[in-house]
Amino acid sequence: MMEWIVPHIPSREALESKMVLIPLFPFVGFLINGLFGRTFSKPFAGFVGTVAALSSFVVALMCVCHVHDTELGRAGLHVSYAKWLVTSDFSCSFGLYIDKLSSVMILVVTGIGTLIHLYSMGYMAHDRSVWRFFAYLNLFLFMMILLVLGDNILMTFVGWEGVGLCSYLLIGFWYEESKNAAAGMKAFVVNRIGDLGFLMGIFTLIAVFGTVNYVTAPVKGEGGSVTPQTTLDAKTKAVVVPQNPGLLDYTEALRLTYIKDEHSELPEKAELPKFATGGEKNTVSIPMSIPKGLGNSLAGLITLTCICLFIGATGKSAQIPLFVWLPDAMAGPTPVSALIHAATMVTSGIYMVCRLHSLFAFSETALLLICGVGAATALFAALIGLTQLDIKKVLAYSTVSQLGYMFIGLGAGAFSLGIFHVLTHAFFKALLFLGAGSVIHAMSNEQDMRKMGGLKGKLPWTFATMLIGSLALAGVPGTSGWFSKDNILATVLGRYNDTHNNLYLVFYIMGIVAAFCTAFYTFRLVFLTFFGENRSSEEVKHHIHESPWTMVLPLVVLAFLALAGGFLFGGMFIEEKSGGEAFEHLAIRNVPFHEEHSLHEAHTPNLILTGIVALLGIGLAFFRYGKGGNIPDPEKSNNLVYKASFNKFYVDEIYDALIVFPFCVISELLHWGMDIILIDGLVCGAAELVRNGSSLLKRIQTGLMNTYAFAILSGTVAFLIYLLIKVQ
Amino acid sequence: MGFDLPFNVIADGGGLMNLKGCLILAGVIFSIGAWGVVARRNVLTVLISLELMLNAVNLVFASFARMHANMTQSANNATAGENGQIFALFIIAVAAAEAAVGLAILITYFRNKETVDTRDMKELKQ
Amino acid sequence: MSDLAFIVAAVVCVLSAGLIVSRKNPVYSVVFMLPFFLGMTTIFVLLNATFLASIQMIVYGGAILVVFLFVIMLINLRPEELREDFSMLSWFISALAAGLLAATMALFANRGTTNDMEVKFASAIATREHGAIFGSIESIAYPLFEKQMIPFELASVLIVVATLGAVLLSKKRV
Amino acid sequence: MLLTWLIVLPVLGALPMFLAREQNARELKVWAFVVTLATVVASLPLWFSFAPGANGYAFSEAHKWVEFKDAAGKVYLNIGFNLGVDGISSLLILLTTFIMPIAMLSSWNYIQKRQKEFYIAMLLLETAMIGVFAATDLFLFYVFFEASLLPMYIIIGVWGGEEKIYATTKFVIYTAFGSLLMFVALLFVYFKTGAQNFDVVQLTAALAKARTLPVGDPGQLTRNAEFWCFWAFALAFAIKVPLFPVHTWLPDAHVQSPTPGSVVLAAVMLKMGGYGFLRIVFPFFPVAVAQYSNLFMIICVIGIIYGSMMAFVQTDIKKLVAYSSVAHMGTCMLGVFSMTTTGVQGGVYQMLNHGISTSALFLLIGMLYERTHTRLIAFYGGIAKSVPVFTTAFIIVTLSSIGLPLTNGFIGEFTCLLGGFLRNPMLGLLASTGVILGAVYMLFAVKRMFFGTIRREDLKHLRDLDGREKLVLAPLVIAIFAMGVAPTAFFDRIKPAAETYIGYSYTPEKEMKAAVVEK
Repeated sequence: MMEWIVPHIPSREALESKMVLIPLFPFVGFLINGLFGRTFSKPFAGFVGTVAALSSFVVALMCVCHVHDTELGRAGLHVSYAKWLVTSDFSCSFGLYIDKLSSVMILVVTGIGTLIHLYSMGYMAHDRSVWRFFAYLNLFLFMMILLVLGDNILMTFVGWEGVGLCSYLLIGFWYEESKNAAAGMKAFVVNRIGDLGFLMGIFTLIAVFGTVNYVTAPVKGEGGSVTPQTTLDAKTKAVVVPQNPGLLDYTEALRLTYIKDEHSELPEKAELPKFATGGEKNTVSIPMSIPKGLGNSLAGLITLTCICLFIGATGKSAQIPLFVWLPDAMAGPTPVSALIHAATMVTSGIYMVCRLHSLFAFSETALLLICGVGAATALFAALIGLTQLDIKKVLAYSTVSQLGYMFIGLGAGAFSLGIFHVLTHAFFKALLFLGAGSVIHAMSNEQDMRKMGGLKGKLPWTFATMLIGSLALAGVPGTSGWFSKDNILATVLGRYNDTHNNLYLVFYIMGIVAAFCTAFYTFRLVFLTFFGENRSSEEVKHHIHESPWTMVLPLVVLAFLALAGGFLFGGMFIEEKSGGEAFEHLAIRNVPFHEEHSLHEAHTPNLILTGIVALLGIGLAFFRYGKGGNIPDPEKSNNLVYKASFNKFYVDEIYDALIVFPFCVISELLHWGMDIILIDGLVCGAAELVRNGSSLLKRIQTGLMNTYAFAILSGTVAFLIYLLIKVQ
Repeated sequence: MGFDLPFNVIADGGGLMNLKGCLILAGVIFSIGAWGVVARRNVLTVLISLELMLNAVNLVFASFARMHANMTQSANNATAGENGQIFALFIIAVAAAEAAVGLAILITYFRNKETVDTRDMKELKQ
Repeated sequence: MSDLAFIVAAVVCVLSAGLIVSRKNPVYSVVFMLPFFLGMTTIFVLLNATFLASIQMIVYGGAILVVFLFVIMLINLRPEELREDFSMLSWFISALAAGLLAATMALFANRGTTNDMEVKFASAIATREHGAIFGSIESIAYPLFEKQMIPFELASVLIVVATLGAVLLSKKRV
Repeated sequence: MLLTWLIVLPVLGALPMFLAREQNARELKVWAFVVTLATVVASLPLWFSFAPGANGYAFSEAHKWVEFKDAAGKVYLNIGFNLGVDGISSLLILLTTFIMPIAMLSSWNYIQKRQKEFYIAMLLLETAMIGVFAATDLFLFYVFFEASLLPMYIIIGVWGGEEKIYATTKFVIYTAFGSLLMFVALLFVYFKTGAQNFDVVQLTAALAKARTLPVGDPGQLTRNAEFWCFWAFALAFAIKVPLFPVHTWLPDAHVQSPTPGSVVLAAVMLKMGGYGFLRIVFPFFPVAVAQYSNLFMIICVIGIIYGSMMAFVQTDIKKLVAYSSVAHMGTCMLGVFSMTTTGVQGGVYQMLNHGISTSALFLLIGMLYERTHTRLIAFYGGIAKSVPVFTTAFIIVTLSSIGLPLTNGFIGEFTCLLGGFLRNPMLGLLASTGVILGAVYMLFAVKRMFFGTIRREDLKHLRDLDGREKLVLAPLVIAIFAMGVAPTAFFDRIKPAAETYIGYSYTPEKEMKAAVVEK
């Protein structure tokens, strides 16, 4: 398929040795810029960063081509380097693993990453410390690559926290404004709350499966090493797992053993079978070294694990209740918003769920929860997005909302569609952010849409590309966004048809309403920004100009992808049958439907509905804002709902009042009450007691010789009297 | 020096002049001396009281020496009955030394502080 | 006869001891030391410790008493300079303690002296070798210079040291 | 003889300094630094040629030291100068020798008065600290344990801040209170069991035997006695760690101490507590440990959350770091008390991490203090602009402190919490909230100190790190990353020792078996 992009694909062995370059290029770029960047000229620093990203992209592309187009590559490219952490409960090494799933992500990360590096060269050209910016960006790429390519969940966690760090650094890039630093800190802390869930998930995984590796270690073979697969022996019908199985090996083995039809369930611990292995260890069983207090039902434990991991995902992917950091994260430079807070980092939650999708597939409860949280987030964020005035805030809430859609997809069991929406969303949302950046750049850093307007003539390229992006975001049929979103909603409806669980219907309706809102606020943005009169000050007006080519080129490329992405890649992700068979191109197995026709029956009504709401939303936006002059002013509005939406439904304030404020007060109280008064009071009180007691005793020391003589005398007398009584 | 009594003083008597009497007398004198040490604030008097106490002890030694008077130093008995008296002699020697040194300290102290009252001797307390 | 002598001597001793302790002016105390020592000497004689008695008289009456007198003259305390010494409470309490001490010691003496001891105390005295009498110079000299040679020498060293110390201490600073 | 030399070397180095004059301060500094470097070199075999013998100790040596015999010629007190290291103590000695030259270098300008005495005290301190970790004789351990107090007492009391006397008195009385109780229990254990000497391994065996004796036997170690002894030892070590309710000496001591003092205190002296738990309490009193380990885990969890909350409200950056120490040591001890191999491995690793990252924080704060003479967080603000290198270093160390992956902090924290989780999931979850709270207080402080606009004119011209200061920090920063990327070597080293100490843990079956064997 991709021969035309990369004419010559190196051999598997060569690729294995080159794979390390994917993370290494950005890392070296980070080191160069970080250590010596201070002495570089601004363009050169940008050049170093961009070249690092591009080189990484090229190597990644070669690997991906290999994985997709060759027979050997189907099992993925897997290289294990040095041991990292070896304990008695688990062990893991530094390993990179490209399979079909991660290949999608790695291309998004490095590809869009490269484009945004290029864009940043223009956008950040006048900044004081360009080198620092590019160092951070490269570090981010490095961490993101680790997250995506790590061959064990701990490596994923490394990347996970690493991108959180970069996000922190980049949000607070202009640290001289305290607000930005605060936003960065908020992002980090909220992410950490999610990470706590992730950590707990990892702990349970270790307790249940005794491993953190996704797959077993590669084995050297002809023409390169191969990762052994879990298979069903055709003759004996026995499940054969590789030695030292990874998580995915275990889940596959469990699926092959127990999930024979759609009514099967996982067994209790007592019935756990032993799986045959190919090597000298004949059988292997899931260790289940479960600590007391977690129960010992495998299904229950897996649900618990999934929920913990999903809590991690809500942090990073900005879902209810942890989405509050993402809008604030817009304090960072716009390319950062595009790369980290739209295209890549925030989707890592979805990636993580997909990575372990075979585990999540076992737990209906967890999937339902994911679906529900996704739907709620999609709707909630869309409602907030309706009234925002800051161009980046609108996009930020739309990102939260779109991430919600992805989780709806995952929760509906359509993992492939979740990833598909990640891909298309990366195209159009990066495009929109970069376009917004271009607008902001042109407007001398003005972000308030009330002061924009009428820019379509002055910024033709920006306008055209952003329009395409908006169409995709609004889900106009034919655009990439439509392909993914429509299919996700169809799956939810299909799920309802299949299970007759009313919750799915509720989620579906929420999704449709959110889709309507999305279309409305997207075009509200377009109309307010590009149509009507220009409402900026004269000085700003004077400076308005189209951006340089470094900024326009990425816009054009992304616009093309946003428009045509659905046609180009849709086949890889969209499910034709309802059987949940593994996608050849993605190595993902969606949760199968009970009834073959459930999904089919959902497609047509859903297609009509989504098309209608998208057009309705755009139409309403046109009627309200399309003619210009109708400038929103929330301060003057008396509509309570409108006000609540503009103020983000006071979520931040509620969190402040419920969590932050009590935490501060309790800490302060404990500091004074417990530490200083109680504990130190006791300690110092004891000391005081001794001191006061001895100052009483001190009186005895008169310094008068006679007193001492008297003491001796009375002592003697007492002793004698004692003797007198004692010795009869 | 000294003169030797050619007769046994006690043997003919009995009555009050016995060991118990001597010991009680010694106790009373010792107590009076101790009283002086404790109650008096004048260092001179205190030193004199000390001499009283030492004398009381001497009396005890002499009494017991009298009790052991029949003990003779010989080849199979190394201890002599006079040992009590000898010890009393040593005590007298020590008392003399003590009085000398004590009084010398007193003089030095008086020269520096113009007082011999124990109520003024509180340097160590500060 | 010895009883009478003993009672007289004991009464003199106790009375003068009480006066020594209770006189405000140390000069009187020193003066009352003389009858005290005389009483003591008498008792020593009655106990057949004739040599001890003579030493008592010479050292105490001749040396120590005089030294005390010298010191009193040296520091030249006038009676009017002497501060009131009799705090009733401390006087009383210390008298009580001293009385208790005397009582307990008397009780001990009473309990400790057996009839056997009294007999030994009153028995006739064996004559020493070389024909010496108990308590005489000879009878003391033999054990003193044979068995107690080293303590004796040490005592002399002590006295030398004390002398030197006294001289050094009381020497006026140049 | 290696360990003896290691112990003696700093003292030998200090001897000529007694004769030197205060005016030659510069030469003295260089000499003291050279001595500590020599100690580092001398300690290298602990890493490279570490080969434990049959009893698990490497570099064992035994010398007669104190021996009292009674009239019958029977030895009734036998204190040996017995040394040896296992996987845990060798690492802690290496940490000590590694930190000392850094501490020396950091005091270059900080210490201005009585320099000669200061460096002598530091060298004596090093001897005592190495001795604590090298001793295999319980009495010797106690001697060094106490001996390390004195130089620290002087260091805080003479070169400390405004309330140094209060702080140092509190520190010494607090710690001495615990260790005196320990001394009583130590003698009790020795005489009760009738052990031949104070060797830890032999005492352990003797105690195990005493436990199985029948009721009424005079040599029997009753449960009651064991629990009392356990509490005596545990209190001494808990104060040293310090665990939650007995931690209040730490903030005062740290704040008042001069930078090198804080560094050594945080890096090494706190570790003595955790080390004591592992080395002495676990083998000696397994029954009590089995009974109370849950309680101690709860205490650790409280310590983590409580320490973090305290750190959050501090206005003094040094106090903040001191309270963060309470939280970190809570994590570390959680791993130890989880009694799982992973947990103990992680606990020991976390000790090393804490030694590195917290001392780096103290060093950085000390450098800032040298420039501005204040530790109040509110005083600063926006100084990232004037001191970028310093800021970078501070953030790196902060990240290590809050356990970001690829720094050492993550490995330790992760394994400790995993150990805690595997033992008790609920406590593991609660303890893991420390991950969030750590980020909250550290980043909040970073934000207030480094970000925002500079309000004060003098902060605009703050001097950035000079060469010496970079030299001080470089090894620590390198260690932070090296230990985050390659923990395996350490974990392999710790594992046998950790398994030994866990192996002592009590189970009813084990005791029955032992009783049968005894019969």
